[in-house]
Amino acid sequence: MAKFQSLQQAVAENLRDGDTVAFEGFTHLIPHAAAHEAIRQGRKDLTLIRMTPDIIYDQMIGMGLARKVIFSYAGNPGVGLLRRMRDAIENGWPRAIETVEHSHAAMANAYEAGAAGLPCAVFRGYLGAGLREVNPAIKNVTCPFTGEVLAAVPAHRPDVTFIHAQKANRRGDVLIEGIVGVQKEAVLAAKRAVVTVEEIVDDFNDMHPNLCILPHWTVTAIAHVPGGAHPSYTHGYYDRDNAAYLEWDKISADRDLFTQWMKDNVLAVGPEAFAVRVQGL
Amino acid sequence: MAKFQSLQQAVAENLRDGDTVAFEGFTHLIPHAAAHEAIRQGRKDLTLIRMTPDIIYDQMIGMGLARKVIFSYAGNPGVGLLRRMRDAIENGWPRAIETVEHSHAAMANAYEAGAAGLPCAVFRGYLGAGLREVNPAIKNVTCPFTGEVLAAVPAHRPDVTFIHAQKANRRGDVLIEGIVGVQKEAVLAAKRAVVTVEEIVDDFNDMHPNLCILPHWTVTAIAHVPGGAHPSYTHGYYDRDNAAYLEWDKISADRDLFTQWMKDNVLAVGPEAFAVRVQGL
Amino acid sequence: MPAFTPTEMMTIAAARALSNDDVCFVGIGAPSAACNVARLTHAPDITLIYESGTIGTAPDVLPLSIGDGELCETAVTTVSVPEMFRYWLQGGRISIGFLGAAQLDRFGNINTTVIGDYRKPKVRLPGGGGAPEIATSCKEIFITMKQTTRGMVEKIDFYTSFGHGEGGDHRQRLGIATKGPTLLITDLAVWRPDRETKEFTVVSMHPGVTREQVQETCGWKVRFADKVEETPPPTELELKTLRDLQARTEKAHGGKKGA
Amino acid sequence: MPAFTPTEMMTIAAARALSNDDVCFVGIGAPSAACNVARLTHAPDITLIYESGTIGTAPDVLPLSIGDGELCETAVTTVSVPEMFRYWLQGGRISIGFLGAAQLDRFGNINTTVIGDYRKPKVRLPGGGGAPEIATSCKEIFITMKQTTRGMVEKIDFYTSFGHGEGGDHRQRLGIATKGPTLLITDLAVWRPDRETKEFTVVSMHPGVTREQVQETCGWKVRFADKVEETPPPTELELKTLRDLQARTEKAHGGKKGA
Repeated sequence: MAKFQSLQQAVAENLRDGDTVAFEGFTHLIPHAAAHEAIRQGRKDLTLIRMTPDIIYDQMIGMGLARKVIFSYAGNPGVGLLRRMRDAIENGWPRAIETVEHSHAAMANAYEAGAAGLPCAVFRGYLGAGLREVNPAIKNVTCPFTGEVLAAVPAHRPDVTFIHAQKANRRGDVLIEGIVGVQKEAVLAAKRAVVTVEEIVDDFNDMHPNLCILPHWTVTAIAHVPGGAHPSYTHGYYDRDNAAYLEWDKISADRDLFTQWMKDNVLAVGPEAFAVRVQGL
Repeated sequence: MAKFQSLQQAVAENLRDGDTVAFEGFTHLIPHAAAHEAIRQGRKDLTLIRMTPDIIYDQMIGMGLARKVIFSYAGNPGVGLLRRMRDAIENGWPRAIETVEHSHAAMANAYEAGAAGLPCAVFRGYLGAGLREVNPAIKNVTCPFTGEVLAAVPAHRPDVTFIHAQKANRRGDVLIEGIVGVQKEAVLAAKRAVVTVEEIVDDFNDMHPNLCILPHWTVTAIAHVPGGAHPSYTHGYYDRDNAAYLEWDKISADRDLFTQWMKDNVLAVGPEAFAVRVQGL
Repeated sequence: MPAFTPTEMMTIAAARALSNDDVCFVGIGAPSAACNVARLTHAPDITLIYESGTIGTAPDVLPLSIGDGELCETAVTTVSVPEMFRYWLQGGRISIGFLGAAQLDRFGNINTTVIGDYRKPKVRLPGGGGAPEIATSCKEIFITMKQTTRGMVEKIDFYTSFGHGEGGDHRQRLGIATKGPTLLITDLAVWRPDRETKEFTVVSMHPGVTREQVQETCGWKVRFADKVEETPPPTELELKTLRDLQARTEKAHGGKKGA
Repeated sequence: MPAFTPTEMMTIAAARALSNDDVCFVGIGAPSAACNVARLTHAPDITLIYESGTIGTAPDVLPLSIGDGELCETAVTTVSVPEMFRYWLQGGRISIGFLGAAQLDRFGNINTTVIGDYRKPKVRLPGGGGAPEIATSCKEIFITMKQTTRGMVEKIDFYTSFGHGEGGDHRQRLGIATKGPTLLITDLAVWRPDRETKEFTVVSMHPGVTREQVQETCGWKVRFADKVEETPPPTELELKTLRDLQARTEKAHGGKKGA
């Protein structure tokens, strides 16, 4: 049953050192505010799952929260590389991290299998791909009817998943609209789920019957954080802050600049800062 | 690319003797008009796939179109048994039929696997169930990570799928709303797909981005048949004709009564009859 | 105490077994009536799910089919049938699966497939539908049916859905992690499985019912708990809620008819 | 003929390869520009799909990321990412997958994962994203990139996505049913795989380009077709369409900035 909490409480109660955690969002609805709160609370030894680790994982890795990253595309979308993640992989700064690399198809299927309560995902994938040789978590199953050899990967089962969504109603049901990504699967695959929302409304009456809604009993905690996806965007609320993604390329290029930026823009502020950041977007 | 045709043309061009065919609809949106057209055109030796064969398959079986039925629940919903299907199974009238019986979970997963281009569906099912012993199409795969033994069934790949939907736009995109059932999967799993619709509109602009829409290039033919789901219902257009389902229990109880009813209500009329039948519902 | 029928007592006793926090996978017929009476009395926040994909539905009248339009119109959300079986049922999100039965044995194994031999059935029944996986994926299973010697039998003709098999730890031996049948509510009594043998045992009889009546309408030798309670009779509110619901249902489904 | 840059010629030559009936899985960058120029010129009904789940999208400006809001706002429908990869890509519904490359070899194998050793990379690149399955599930693959000896190499450091492997029937030997790379468009030339060896072969050079330039900017010994055509230069319309699109894009993305 969904609890309405401050983001501080929700993160404190649901994210523990050593947890396997997914902060999901596919370009759209990336839970930046929740990731910043995790950084402020100084969680350690996290295993981070995400199809597209971008700025938030670059920041968490750069601040030393991560022990391991499971991913399929590590880039600053539309801009370039993730410089903090590279620094950790190439030079072990601020600490060495283990990486488990998959394709998007494998990651999406692994979330789907987790949501479906299966131990593994079965799909047609990795044919001729190099990841097969470097990722021991990629195995095969054979179709008992055709003999076709299919790829299998372990289902994702995060201890906790964080997402950002448009709306919650007073009962705690959550609405996700637009590019919905893998968020529904990431929530249903997880033991606990924390959702930051732009808005809390009385009810979802008169909504179309087939929208992407998470019933309140699938969500652990809801925090009201307007602008919580910035510099990502929230369909129907504010646009993507493309300039911030370009800036990140410079900020993340230098360790000291990065450290100072995190002090000023993450450690020294709180979730309420996000509402201000999306003004004019 | 979707072709707009009369139902007669669409059935004539897309359904052949000996085809494996799905007329899908989960209580809602059952394609009665399309099934009646198939009966009028006297197709033979069909393999009928459906989770819930109800009146339409009772009618097709009773008229001798079916060689084989693949199903998971053969009942007159809310009323009782399918008497024509029983007569075929128990007494071979008008012809003997082969049955392949699954659970709903297996059938739904088999459509999903067909839509996903996989040779088989893998799920946790049939534990301790008797169908395992009587259906050789139920096999196992073992999870390469946990060793758990999961159920596997062949993917459904109909030669043609027939569904009924609310709307098509002029380009041939199709909208399904309300209880969407397995229709999207049944269409994407099939080689050809024929859709009857209540209404043809100019475009789908200003619709919510996450609705259940089949793009025109996934549909073979579209026929405009108002009331085409009767006595099933179409969400937003007309209610279920519960009385007709109750009547069917009597009509289907007697071979002669059945034969006469089919003559009068199916063979002697055309698709246009359906618009009249839903008046007042 | 108001007059009531055995069927009303059955439905109301079943309704009482459900709580506000339950997520219930509802079968048509008696289960559906019980679940909605619970929702309209002591469990207003219970989540009712029908296999048509309707999640958190609150129908004003009882659906005639698991896919009636009102289930969708009153639901929190309606998902596709593959999603229903993958994410919601197989995903382990359902606390209680509520099943009826054509044939039931003392270990809660259910047959709704055939009477007689599967290949040459005396009677071909509708079949299992969602039951095989409901019986193993839901955290626990409630069963409700009227007692008859034809329905409650020594040996069922077909294992449509698995209860406790031959009893004892049979479920665990098959690698089934869920509890299986934990409650049987008939028109005469409330039954619970014995902790060891898992055989259904009468723990409570409805007002005025005798042990003889329970045995006469059951095809196996009935086991009674050391202490058999009397089921509290329906309250005015429970009875009124059930009868109003059925009246509304009658009216709604009797109503419109196509041309 | 109007003045144009090699990059403009590359994008326009790529756009010309697409038709109205294509269902195209679009990567960001050059592929996205080419696909949208095609849509805005000779292929108005082409279906563009981005892996974020947007199907049949028609953006007015080029997206900066595969999940920009405008892709959803202009799409026929937007589905979940698992559905995108299961029903639409793996389901075999995509006619053309359009990829860029950091490293490419003569057989259309692509590396976007690492420069150097995978365990101790000289440069850790973003990785494959959807490419491993795009390369094997789409009916055919088009590749577009600017020629450099660092990009077009004798041997790639990592097989992010499989092209024709070692050439010949290597795909069939791995049980891959799709055609794989059938077209390479660079800023200097148009390449097609040899029917037998599957090695990319120059079939057309852009106006003013010499064989020497093509060879100097390619890391492997270039094979030229017996008859090498000259790529028709961009038309006024093609050039205007591309430049207007890029101007709109510049304006849109340069624009707003958060507080």
